[in-house]
Amino acid sequence: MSSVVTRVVARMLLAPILVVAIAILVKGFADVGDGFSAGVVAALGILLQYVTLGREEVERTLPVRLLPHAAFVALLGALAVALVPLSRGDPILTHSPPAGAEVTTVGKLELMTAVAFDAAVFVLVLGAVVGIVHAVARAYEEMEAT
Amino acid sequence: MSLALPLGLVWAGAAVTALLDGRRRCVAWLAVGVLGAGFVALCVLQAHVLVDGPRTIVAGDWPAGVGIALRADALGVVFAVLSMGVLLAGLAYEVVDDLESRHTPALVLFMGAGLTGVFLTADIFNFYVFFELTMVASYAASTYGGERHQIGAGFIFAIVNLLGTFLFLIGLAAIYTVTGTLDMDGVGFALAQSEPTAVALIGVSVLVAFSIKLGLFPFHFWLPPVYVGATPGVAAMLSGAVANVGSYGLLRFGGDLLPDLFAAGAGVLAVLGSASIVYGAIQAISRRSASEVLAYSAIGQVGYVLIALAVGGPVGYAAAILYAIVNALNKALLFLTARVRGWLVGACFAIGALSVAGVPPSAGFFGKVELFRAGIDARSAVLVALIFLGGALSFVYMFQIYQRDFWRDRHDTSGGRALQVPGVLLALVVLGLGLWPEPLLAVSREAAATLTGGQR
Amino acid sequence: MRTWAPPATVLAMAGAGFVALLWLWLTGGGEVDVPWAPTLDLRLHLRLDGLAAMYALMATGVAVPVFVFAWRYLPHHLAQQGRSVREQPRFYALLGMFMVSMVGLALAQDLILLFLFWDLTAVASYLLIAYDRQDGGARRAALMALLVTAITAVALLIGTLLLYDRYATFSLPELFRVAESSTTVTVAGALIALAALAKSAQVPFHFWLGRAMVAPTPVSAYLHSAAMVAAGVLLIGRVYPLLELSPVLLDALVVAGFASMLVGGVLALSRDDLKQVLAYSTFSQYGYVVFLYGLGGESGVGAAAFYVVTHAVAKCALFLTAGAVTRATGAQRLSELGGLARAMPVVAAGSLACAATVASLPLTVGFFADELLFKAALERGWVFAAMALLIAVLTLAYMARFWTGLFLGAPRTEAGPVPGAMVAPVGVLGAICLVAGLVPAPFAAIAQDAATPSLLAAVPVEARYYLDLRAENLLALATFALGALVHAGHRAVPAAAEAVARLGERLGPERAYTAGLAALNGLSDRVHDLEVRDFRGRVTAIFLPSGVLFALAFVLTPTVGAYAVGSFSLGDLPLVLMLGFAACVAVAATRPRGHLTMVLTLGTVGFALAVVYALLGAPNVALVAVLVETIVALLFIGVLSLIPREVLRSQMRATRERRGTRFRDPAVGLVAGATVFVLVWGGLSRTGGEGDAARRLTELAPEAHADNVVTAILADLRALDTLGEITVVAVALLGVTKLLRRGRLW
Amino acid sequence: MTLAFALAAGVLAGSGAYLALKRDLLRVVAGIVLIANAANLTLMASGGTRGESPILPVEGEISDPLVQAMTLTALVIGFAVIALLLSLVYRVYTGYDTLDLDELSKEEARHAREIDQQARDDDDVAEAEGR
Repeated sequence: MSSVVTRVVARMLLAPILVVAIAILVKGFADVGDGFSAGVVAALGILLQYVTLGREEVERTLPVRLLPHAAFVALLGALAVALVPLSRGDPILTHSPPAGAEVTTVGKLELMTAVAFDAAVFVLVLGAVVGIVHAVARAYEEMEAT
Repeated sequence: MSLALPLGLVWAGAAVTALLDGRRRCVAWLAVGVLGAGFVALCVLQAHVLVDGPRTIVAGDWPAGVGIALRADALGVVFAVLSMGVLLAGLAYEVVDDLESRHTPALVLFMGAGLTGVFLTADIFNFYVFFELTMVASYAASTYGGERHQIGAGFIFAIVNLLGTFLFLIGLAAIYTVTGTLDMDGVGFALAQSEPTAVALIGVSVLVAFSIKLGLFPFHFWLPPVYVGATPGVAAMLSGAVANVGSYGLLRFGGDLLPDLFAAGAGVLAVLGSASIVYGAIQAISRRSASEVLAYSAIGQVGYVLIALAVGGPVGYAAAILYAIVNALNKALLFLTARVRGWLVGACFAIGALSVAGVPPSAGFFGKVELFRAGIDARSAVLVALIFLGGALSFVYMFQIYQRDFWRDRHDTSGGRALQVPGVLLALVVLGLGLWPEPLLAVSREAAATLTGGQR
Repeated sequence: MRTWAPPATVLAMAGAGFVALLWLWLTGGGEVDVPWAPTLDLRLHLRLDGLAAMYALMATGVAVPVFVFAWRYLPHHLAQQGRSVREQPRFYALLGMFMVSMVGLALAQDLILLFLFWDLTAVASYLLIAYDRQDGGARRAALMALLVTAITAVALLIGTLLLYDRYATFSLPELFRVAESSTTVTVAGALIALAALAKSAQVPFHFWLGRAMVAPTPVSAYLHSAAMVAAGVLLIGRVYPLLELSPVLLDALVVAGFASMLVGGVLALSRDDLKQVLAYSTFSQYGYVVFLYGLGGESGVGAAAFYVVTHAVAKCALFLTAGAVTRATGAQRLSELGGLARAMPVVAAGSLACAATVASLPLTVGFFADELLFKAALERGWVFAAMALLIAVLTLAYMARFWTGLFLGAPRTEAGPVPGAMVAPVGVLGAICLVAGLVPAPFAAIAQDAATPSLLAAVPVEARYYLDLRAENLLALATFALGALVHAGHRAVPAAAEAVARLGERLGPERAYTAGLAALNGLSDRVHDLEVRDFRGRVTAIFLPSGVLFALAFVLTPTVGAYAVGSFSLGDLPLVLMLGFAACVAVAATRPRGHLTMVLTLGTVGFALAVVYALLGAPNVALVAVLVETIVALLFIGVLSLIPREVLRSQMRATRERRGTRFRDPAVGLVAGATVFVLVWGGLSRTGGEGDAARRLTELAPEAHADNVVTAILADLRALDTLGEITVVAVALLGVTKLLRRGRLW
Repeated sequence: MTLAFALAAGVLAGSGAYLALKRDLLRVVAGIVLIANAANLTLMASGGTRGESPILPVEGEISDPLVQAMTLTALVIGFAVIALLLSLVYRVYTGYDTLDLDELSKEEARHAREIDQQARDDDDVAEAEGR
């Protein structure tokens, strides 16, 4: 079993890791990184909790059990970004504001559907990776049990 | 109507269904309904394309050559309609037969989205992405049932097909290097001017990749265990819908993007096709279960598509397309009727068997007619003799298994009336196209014309 | 459904069809010609010309007595086999389909349409022969009939398409107009004739007909007299103008016809089973028709048509006789039967007239058939006349044997009552033979009309008694004398025939068929055993053929200048070193070490490649590569932890100890590596084609509100790829949860 | 450099193919990982230009951003596929109690023989009943 120190350190690391992930996501349009990397970084952060705290504790203290479902909701979101333009008669995946137009920004964050799309990628990847890891972890427990 | 609509419809339906429990009847029927809607939308699209000619949109409203172009032309749309129809029948069968896995409807819908994308994209890398989507969904779906030999077969299925996929990906990289573009029009144009070595290597990678998908001898070894192990609905989907990617890929990449190379390599195609025809048929003859016969028959039947491709030209391509359509319908029909019993299903299976053997009035007859025409067009007595031989052998294996399975009264376990419906409907389609072949012939000519630049 | 409804329906169809066709024929015929599939120049072209009228009238006319007979026959037949009366409708439906397709075949003027009906008759007969499905013999006979007739039918299709390729039409009248004597026409004609001969059960395809006798009696009666077998000669008559263009084809028909007459006659003499005798008689009689078509000319073609129609009437009645006799006595062998004339007078009389018709005795309509045969043969030469005489003698002998064996001599079995509906058809048909023997004009008129489309000109067919010593009459007299002689020696002759038949069985085409089918199945079994059963072979089977294909591409295309080493500067050195390192580590990963080591080695390869990507100016890719490698390694370790350590260890030992594949695996690996090497080298050697997608994307990135061009491409310019990609991830999640968690997402 | 990339890709793919032929299911998956790496490397190498990372603003030549986007996509798809393969491996293991493909084949061959024998027996019964 992991020592108290590692547990505390792991718990402490979660927030910075998630912040890094968000940063990668937000900065993606200007610098290295994108939704996928952000998702994986965040998932690695949660994975670290799994390794140090054990599955049960993580799942008790963090809202991870919704993540796989969130992945599909995110896919729906991405699809919405893709398909909503169809209702306006635009081709699939036409972002708004359209190409070249002025974009409202909140700090570094640009408010446009492309960012929403990338955020959906982030959530999906996070959810999928956590879901897969969870499935393996549960399979391990089932194997132990038998 | 936008050509992205059927794609988006099925795709979004898949995402929604994935969140729900597919074992619940309402969810399963929702999935069937979504597929049905996608099918109808594709049919409408096909009507538009056949009347007004191909239509293209570029995703994101970017200029062509930058954004990803989606294009519905006669060739793509006919395969899309066909595949979606088969998926619909296969899923309906599984739903009626009670789904045991909650993800199956979603996986089938993802397969549908992938297939629609594959057939409607005009961008080679986007083709790869949709292709992978289709394949990953099929790997997962092929293990439906969860018995250990299904899992084992699924593993081999995935491994072998992945090898093909990566080869294809390397080929794509080479295409990009040679042409500097991903847009199919641009690629075709640039490849025509490129030097032969790279083009030949690219061509072989494409050929191998799609031959594996098609299950062409000698790349077929994954196929029998998968088709035999799969449940009837899944087997129908794999053989009648997913395998179309192989035929379509060969037609699109071979006939459209690398026509000169495929013309030069006609000998290789003919040899591969012939070997497949003979090998599949010989293997099928003594197999003792319908699904095994059908699996090997599938190997033999795709050989015809390759032979027609080798002939090329308006007649050859039309024959290849028509045969691919007919073969997909036959296989779907036969897999969906192989394990149900009752006189009606027996009659439907017989129609499928006649269609495989090329006996009128069935769609398969016109497949044979077009093939023979292609052989005669190529002035090749060998090809004609080979098609004759393959047909003769298919008579033997189809009717041996038909008699074995349907003419003995010991297997009276009928699967309920509703289970018969998908097979009966497909049989009506096969029979109807045999009685009124005009749509089939016209569509395949039209699709072939997209490959030969309007030449009929 | 009431039990009488199905037979009544088909009977009404047959009767109404007959009347309608007769009326149409008498009023000058009719024609339907509408487009069917314009893309392939297909037309639904049906025309009631003389030939069509004769066969269509036969198909419907003969159907009436057959269906009447079946009405009483079938319930008894089913009861005998312990089957339900609910199986009746299928029988009548198939019979109806058989009749309709036969009529359609007679009327079709478009070769593809004709082929459709042609195969429909084959399918209908297949299903009818196997009506008693529980009987293995019936199943085998049906398969045989289908394989022989439907596979040879493809020859007709090929012939048709050859003609289409040359003349761009499927329409027969059109073809007759444009076709000229040429190799194409000869080949096409030969193929069509081949299909026709197989359908008419001519040598060497005759064996299916004998086996097909296992079918219920009405089926045999119909199949032999007016359908299926008649279809073959119908086709010959239909395409005769094409066949006529190649004298060699006509000669071939003479040979085939003669061989069939002879073999059929001998076999008919040797058989003991009633239906078998009749089956071989049919086969021999259709040999006559083929022989006559081969002789050609006005008399040949006219006689052929006359022969077909007389035979249909007579043979149908004889089959029904066999059925009635078997029903009455339960026996179906000549050796078990005899002296039935007293017990079954109507059947005896009717079948006497019909047997006499087949044997061509005077006062029956059959007499004129032989007269016409002799006339046509004499026109060609005495050799042909001698052939005709020989056959006529054989026919007389086996018919005499058949009838006397059944009805004369001492009664050997008790004869039970037979329903009137089964007796009446025989009587009626016999009466027709006799009346037509006195007034042959209707038959002659039909035949004359039927010969017209074959010759594309009107031909006189005269059926009259000439009371003089013309050659035809002399030949007929000789036939009677010799026939009587052969029949008198009836102990020796059947024995000799039997010996010939035995020889045929041992060496004949049926043996070839059976052996061929068995050999095919055996071959299939052997190939299947050979098929790479082990899973690893399946993977090998991908690498080797693709290696061969790539080697072909490599050898057949220019090598010089096609493979560029590429530019290299000192700044690229780290890149090359990293690539080399990655390659070395990849090789190291193939060493048989523990699984954990393997996973870590794999990870090292991935990280090395990430460095390569970074050096290539792709920090985004490098970042993702690192992350993906990490996750993959963790998943690998996760799965390793799921599997007991002993299993993993034994797996490692197995990998090390294996001997058989010590050289195979590295060799295949080398082939695969070389394949990819050649593909990548050759493929990447030419850079910068016409396309400039990358440049344009870079230019447009600011439009997409992004400084990071890669992110702009992923999220906007080519977002559809990304959407597909994340969907793949979602599908993988579905797959994993399906496999590991039985589908529960959590 | 083309040659260097080709050599590296060839070695990666060759090693992968060698592993894919092993009896050990996990090594087969490892082989696929290597082959996927070879494909990704090729994709990266197929760019028309090489230079700085494509993050604006740039001076001079930038590295082809399109191949980077493609490689990213291929990498992610590869990850998804590997995850699926690994869970398949585990299920194969639980089904057959072995990771050895040879033993798996033996099991499968036995299964196929049983089915075949069953069918043959059926045939014999049918023949006996039929006639």
